[in-house]
Amino acid sequence: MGFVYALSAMGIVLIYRTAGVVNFAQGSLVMLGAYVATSCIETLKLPMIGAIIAAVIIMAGVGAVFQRVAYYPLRYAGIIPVVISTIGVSVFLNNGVYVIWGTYPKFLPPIAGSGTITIFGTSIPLQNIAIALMAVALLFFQAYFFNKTWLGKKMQAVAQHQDTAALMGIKVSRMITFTFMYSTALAAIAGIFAGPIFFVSPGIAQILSKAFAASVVGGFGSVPGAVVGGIFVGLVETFGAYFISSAYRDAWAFGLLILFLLFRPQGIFGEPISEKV
Amino acid sequence: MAPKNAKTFTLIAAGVVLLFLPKFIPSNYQMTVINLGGIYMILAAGLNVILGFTGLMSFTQVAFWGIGSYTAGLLAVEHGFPFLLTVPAAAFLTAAVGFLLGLPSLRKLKKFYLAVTTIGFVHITRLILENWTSLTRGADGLPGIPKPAIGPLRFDTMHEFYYITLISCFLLIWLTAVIKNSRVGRAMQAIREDDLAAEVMGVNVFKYKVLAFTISAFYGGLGGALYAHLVGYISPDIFTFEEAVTVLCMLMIGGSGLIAGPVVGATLLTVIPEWLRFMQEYNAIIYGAAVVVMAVYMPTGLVGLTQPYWRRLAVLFSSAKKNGGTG
Amino acid sequence: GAAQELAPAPKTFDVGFPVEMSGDAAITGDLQRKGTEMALEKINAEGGINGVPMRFIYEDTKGTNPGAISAFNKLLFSHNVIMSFATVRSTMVHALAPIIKENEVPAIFGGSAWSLSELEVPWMFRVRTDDRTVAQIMAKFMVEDLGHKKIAGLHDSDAFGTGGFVETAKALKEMYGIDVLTEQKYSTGTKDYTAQLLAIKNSGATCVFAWGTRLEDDAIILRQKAQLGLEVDFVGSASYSSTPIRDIAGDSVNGIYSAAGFTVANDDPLVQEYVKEFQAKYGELPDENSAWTYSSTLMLADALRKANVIQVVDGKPMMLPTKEAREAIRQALKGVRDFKTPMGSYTCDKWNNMLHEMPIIQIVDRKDKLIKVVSMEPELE
Amino acid sequence: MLLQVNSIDVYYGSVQALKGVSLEVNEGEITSLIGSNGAGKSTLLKTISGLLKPASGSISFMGRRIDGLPPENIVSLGIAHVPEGRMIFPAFSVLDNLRIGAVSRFNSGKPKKEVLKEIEEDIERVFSLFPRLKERKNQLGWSLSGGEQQMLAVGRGLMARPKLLLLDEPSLGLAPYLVKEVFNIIKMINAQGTSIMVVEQNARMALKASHKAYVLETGEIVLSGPSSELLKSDQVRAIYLGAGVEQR
Amino acid sequence: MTHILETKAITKRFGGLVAVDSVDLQVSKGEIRGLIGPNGSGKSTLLNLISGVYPLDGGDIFLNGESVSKLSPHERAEKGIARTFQNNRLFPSLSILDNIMVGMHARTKSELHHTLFRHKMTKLEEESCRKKALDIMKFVGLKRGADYTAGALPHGERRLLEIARGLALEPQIILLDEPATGMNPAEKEWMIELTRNIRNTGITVILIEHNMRVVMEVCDRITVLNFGRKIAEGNPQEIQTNPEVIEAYLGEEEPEDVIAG
Ligand SMILES: Nc1ncnc2c1ncn2[C@@H]1O[C@H](COP(=O)(O)OP(=O)(O)OP(=O)(O)O)[C@@H](O)[C@H]1O
Ligand SMILES: Nc1ncnc2c1ncn2[C@@H]1O[C@H](COP(=O)(O)OP(=O)(O)OP(=O)(O)O)[C@@H](O)[C@H]1O
Ligand SMILES: [Mg+2]
Ligand SMILES: [Mg+2]
Repeated sequence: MGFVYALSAMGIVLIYRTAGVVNFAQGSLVMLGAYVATSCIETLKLPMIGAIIAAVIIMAGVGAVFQRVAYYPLRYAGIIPVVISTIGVSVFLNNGVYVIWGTYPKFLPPIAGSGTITIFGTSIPLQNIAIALMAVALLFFQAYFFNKTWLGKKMQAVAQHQDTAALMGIKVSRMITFTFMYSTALAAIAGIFAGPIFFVSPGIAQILSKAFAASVVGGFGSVPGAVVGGIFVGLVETFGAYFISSAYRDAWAFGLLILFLLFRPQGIFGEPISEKV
Repeated sequence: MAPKNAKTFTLIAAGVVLLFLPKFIPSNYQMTVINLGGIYMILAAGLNVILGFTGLMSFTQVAFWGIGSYTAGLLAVEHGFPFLLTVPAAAFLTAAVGFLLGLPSLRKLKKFYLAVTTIGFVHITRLILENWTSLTRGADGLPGIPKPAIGPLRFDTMHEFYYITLISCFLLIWLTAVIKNSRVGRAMQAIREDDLAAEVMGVNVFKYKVLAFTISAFYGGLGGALYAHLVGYISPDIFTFEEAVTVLCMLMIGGSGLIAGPVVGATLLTVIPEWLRFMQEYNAIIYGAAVVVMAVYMPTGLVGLTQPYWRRLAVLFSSAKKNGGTG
Repeated sequence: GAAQELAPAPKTFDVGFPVEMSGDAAITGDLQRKGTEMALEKINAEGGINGVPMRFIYEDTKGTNPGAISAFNKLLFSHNVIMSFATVRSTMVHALAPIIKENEVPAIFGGSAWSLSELEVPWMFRVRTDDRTVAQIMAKFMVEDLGHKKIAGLHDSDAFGTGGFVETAKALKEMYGIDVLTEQKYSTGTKDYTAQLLAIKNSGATCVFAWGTRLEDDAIILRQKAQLGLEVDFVGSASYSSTPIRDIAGDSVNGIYSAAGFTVANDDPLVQEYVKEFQAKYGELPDENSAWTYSSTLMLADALRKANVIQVVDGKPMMLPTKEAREAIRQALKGVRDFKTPMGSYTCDKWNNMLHEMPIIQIVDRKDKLIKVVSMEPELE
Repeated sequence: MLLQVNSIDVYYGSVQALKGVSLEVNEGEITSLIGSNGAGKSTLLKTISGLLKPASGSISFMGRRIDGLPPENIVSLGIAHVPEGRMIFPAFSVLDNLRIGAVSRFNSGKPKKEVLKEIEEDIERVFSLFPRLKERKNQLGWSLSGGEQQMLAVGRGLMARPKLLLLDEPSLGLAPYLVKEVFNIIKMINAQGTSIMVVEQNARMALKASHKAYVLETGEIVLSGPSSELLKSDQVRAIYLGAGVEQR
Repeated sequence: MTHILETKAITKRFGGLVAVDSVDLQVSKGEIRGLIGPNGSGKSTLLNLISGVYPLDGGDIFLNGESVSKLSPHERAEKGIARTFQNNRLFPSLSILDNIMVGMHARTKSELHHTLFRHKMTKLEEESCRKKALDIMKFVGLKRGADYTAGALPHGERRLLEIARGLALEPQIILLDEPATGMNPAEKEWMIELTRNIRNTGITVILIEHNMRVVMEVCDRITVLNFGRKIAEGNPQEIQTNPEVIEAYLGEEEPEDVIAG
């Protein structure tokens, strides 16, 4: 569970790092990713791997459109109008899926099958292990991508200052498109993993607030932070629900988040908050 | 002089129309929508103080709404408090909660960290309302909250309740205008624009952040109390994150930081979905699209459009700069 | 009434229905509308209400109480419906109750919280079995039929789930002196039930009863129960027997029991006929969501005919004035006795509950297997 | 003729910032642009580099029309712009700020390896010009002092190895010895073949360093000519060189 | 003689970097003190320490003999320390008037309850603030309408507005961080005059500036920093001829060019 939050949080962090956008539609994109994957399997009858690749590609396309419609016109407008427009997109998507996919939830088979393995006496679904591996793999990929590749640097430059990035010869609109494509592709991956656990329905979009919580615990803007934060939130809610009271499940996660932030306001990996004067 | 007279005239005309509005609106349904819209307007006005004036992204408005409506509802149902007591009691109690929440979180948390904390507060409040059964009666909700009565005056119908909504909205919106143009309001706006510069100019940033938070809680609590008496039944499942997002959209689409912003935004986002009802299952989709379109074409909010060009530019410029801030 | 002033009847007899069309409960709303629409076809093929076709006007509740209130108000005051349905969500029905009471409109609702009966609004009629009754049936089934003594409860912490749990626990205690071993709650939309299920496992219970609101939640619970290897008898509330749960919960749905409001496995000819028609029309199996609206719409049409709300005078359909019509409908609904539908035969008891038989099923091979049908003994006035 | 600006008009909304401005930059020369605050100097540079679009008129670079092209394409053609206000990437280290200044060079068609090698060499060159930056090379942009940011902005401009370098007030906020140093650098890279157009408040130094100069006032070119002549012109002396200095 | 501002061995570190290294400073009342030094020598950081923006890593700061080291920035402002920033930090979407009136915050008292209950004080305060603000605008030479939005001002006027906002605090001492950068000669001339006028109203000034003409003309005493350390202090003539300063900061040849700028 924690890793699903982590994957969703990674998308949020990514788009914040590279476009300065706090994306309230990320939960809905995860949901859409799951729907698309389901269709690839059910309608197009693709094999699992093919379906995943197709879904990721389709979602990247969705990201390009999303960017064009809801972000690009607002790229100079500051953070809040963009937040509102992503909220609009999420309302649109959460209800729009009914039109295409009907109101029944769908079932997406787990990519790692429904088997379990037993480690130290507890049985763990293979799917959960696959999610964890995926999250860690993506983590390393992103670390490499942002710190070592020119494309990663260019994307970050655009996030920090678009006009100046253009003056460096960076194709700003192309970078923004890449960024959104990448983060919606991440959403698709999160959706593919979340689908079997959550079932494919607009309910998936609700992981948004947990993903936010995860990204903040980890230190907003930090990719490893998103992963660690996701695991943290997942663990806290499971343990809180088990040992204290299951009814307050969400409260444990958020309560501890708040407590945590009071002692470490910048999250785990966040830079201490300060600014140059 | 002429334009000023014209403005006064429009205001008076609008006042007269608002005063006699129930006469023109026979339908109980439309009156209900107007009353609910009024309550949203109060919530959005409260958010305007914390987000619009002080620049702190907060989702707590809906939690305050819940706390206020439960306070008023429980006082009225269990202790038989009259309307004139339940509403202030709810507003002040909620303000106190806001104050207590603000103390720890506003001292340290910045920007998005604060926003997520407030999202957490919304979830926690809802869970408490739902699970603290001995106090709130839990998920069953609280039925039988009486309609308002002030002495011999009774406000049983939607048309009668309208006057309570009208007066509350008027007073509370007017109050935001008074705050905005006062020393305190200037301090808040300075914090929004640049909290460090405000601090070195002698503004006790922390104090005014907490104050703004408390005021917005007061608004939320008051709106909640009115809601409880309007609907007569409250339950925890109303006060969700989605509603918090709705209030945020109302303010932003109306124009944050502007006095008329909540008025326009709440009106619009209450009317549009009702108006879209004929689209049946497509209404929410179109509503979502409408929100995107409004954000894209009116990034400074609808009311913002009436501002002179250069002022709008300056507003955009300032928010863009914040966005660009430190990495 | 001899000297009632009749007015020409409208072209259609409109009944309001505030229903979820958007938001995450849209799925049940959709099924409910399928039920009403199918009933309408039947009713109107038979000449509607004394010659006037019946029609439903739907307004979206958006899944929220304020949304339901404005939807209901719109039906009453913009569409001027004589009467209305009033949703399956108990908290929403609660929110609508003051309006129903104030405006004296007959309203048929599906919300099952017992607290709604305690409001004693004479205009409200419940057409699904109330939680208290279902709870008693469940308790009896678990103890007497399945023979369990170690029982745990799992429920949504919303009004429906909590109410159901409390009533079941009470019934177990009062009827058999059994204490529930552990109470596990969750809020609607939770995705991970490991903690709750583990707690149940560790409590040593041999049987769990579950009150859930949302289909997806139920399905996740069943899947995770299977994954954790929690092998206990599982008795679920009605949503555990809905059609889509079989697709999304897969094989983990097998073996559970459910106190369903309706089952396709019932060999009652009325049920079988309904199942066939529904399948022909929508290409899927019906479940309780559509069955209750279908059944109560038929029941309503019958009551409307009997109430003489619309009468044919000189070959022209004429209608009672609103106030009288509403009173007549109320009386007619109160007088429903033994009206046969796929949900069983409706009889209105003194609490305005339209009692009907209740099947208990087990799911085998993703299909319903009827275990037994429990009949009620309504307390009449 | 390297750059030719042909009677351009530029607006901010409804405010006209440039009115029929024409000027030329010759290959291999330093051209300076002086004028009071708000005259439109920065606007002119921004228009050349494509951040603003002229409402009318044309701009050509090496005989090719560039007005209307997006800034990233103009950079690839060989124009680098060191903008006013430094515009350091705050979350990048000094090194990354310098590297990102060179991204346009990957479009030059040279093999990537070679470009990478050149970039590392150029970073060393910038460090030797501004040793201070070397000391701070892993520090993040936002935390640099004002002057350090200015040095970084100039250094980053050099990293593009442009044919034409547009410098907007490069000496702003620099210590006196560095002001001189910056002008030495300007002369030096010019000597190595880069043409330069520099906007300066420090008119005396700018005129001394440049071959040709233009004076811009309220959006119009009011004076132009060889720098040495302008330096002697009474009009220029009175307004831009500060009369007070002469009396001391 | 008591000093209005005194720092004793104040120190600030950023990670391994000592940005301000044990600096002692004594500023007399009514003085214009210049603060110069190479880029990155810690001048702005010193101002940030005095105004409380950064916490001290060591040492102590006294205002009129009283330690202010533990006070928060707004409390120091109340005590009479005003400042401007090296990069403009105005309140961009507020009007010129409101910007200046925020500066008066510490000198006024109307809280929310006064405003709501229409306390007489509030009205009087607002009136007098408005008048004072207009006076200050005139004093610093801002000629625009008071309702003009600060964010739309050109560079030079922004710098003036920032000074106006600082003066609105009625400070005992004002810290100016490179107020004349990016100004043309005429504006620099006015800056010199304005600085003197400020001093003439009894306010002590600390001025960071790279433009030697401004510094030499206006400062009574000058302090020179290098690598966070104080390397020299004295009157303009002494500083101009101090070999260490020339080496670290002014450079050898053609001083007149630099000075002229
Ligand atoms: N973004 C903008 N919106 C509106 N007007 C602007 C904008 N930027 C500049 N201006 C106006 O355009 C004119 C020219 O500005 P520009 O920045 O080009 O002047 P400049 O000569 O570079 O001055 P400085 O020496 O202060 O840098 C000024 O009157 C300025 O107020
Ligand atoms: N927040 C910070 N984190 C890390 N290093 C910092 C920070 N602030 C300043 N520095 C470093 O401290 C040193 C002093 O900076 P400061 O801004 O005080 O210099 P300055 O003397 O004002 O220079 P300038 O004349 O260029 O403005 C610089 O080397 C700078 O890089
Ligand atoms: Mg300029
Ligand atoms: Mg500095």
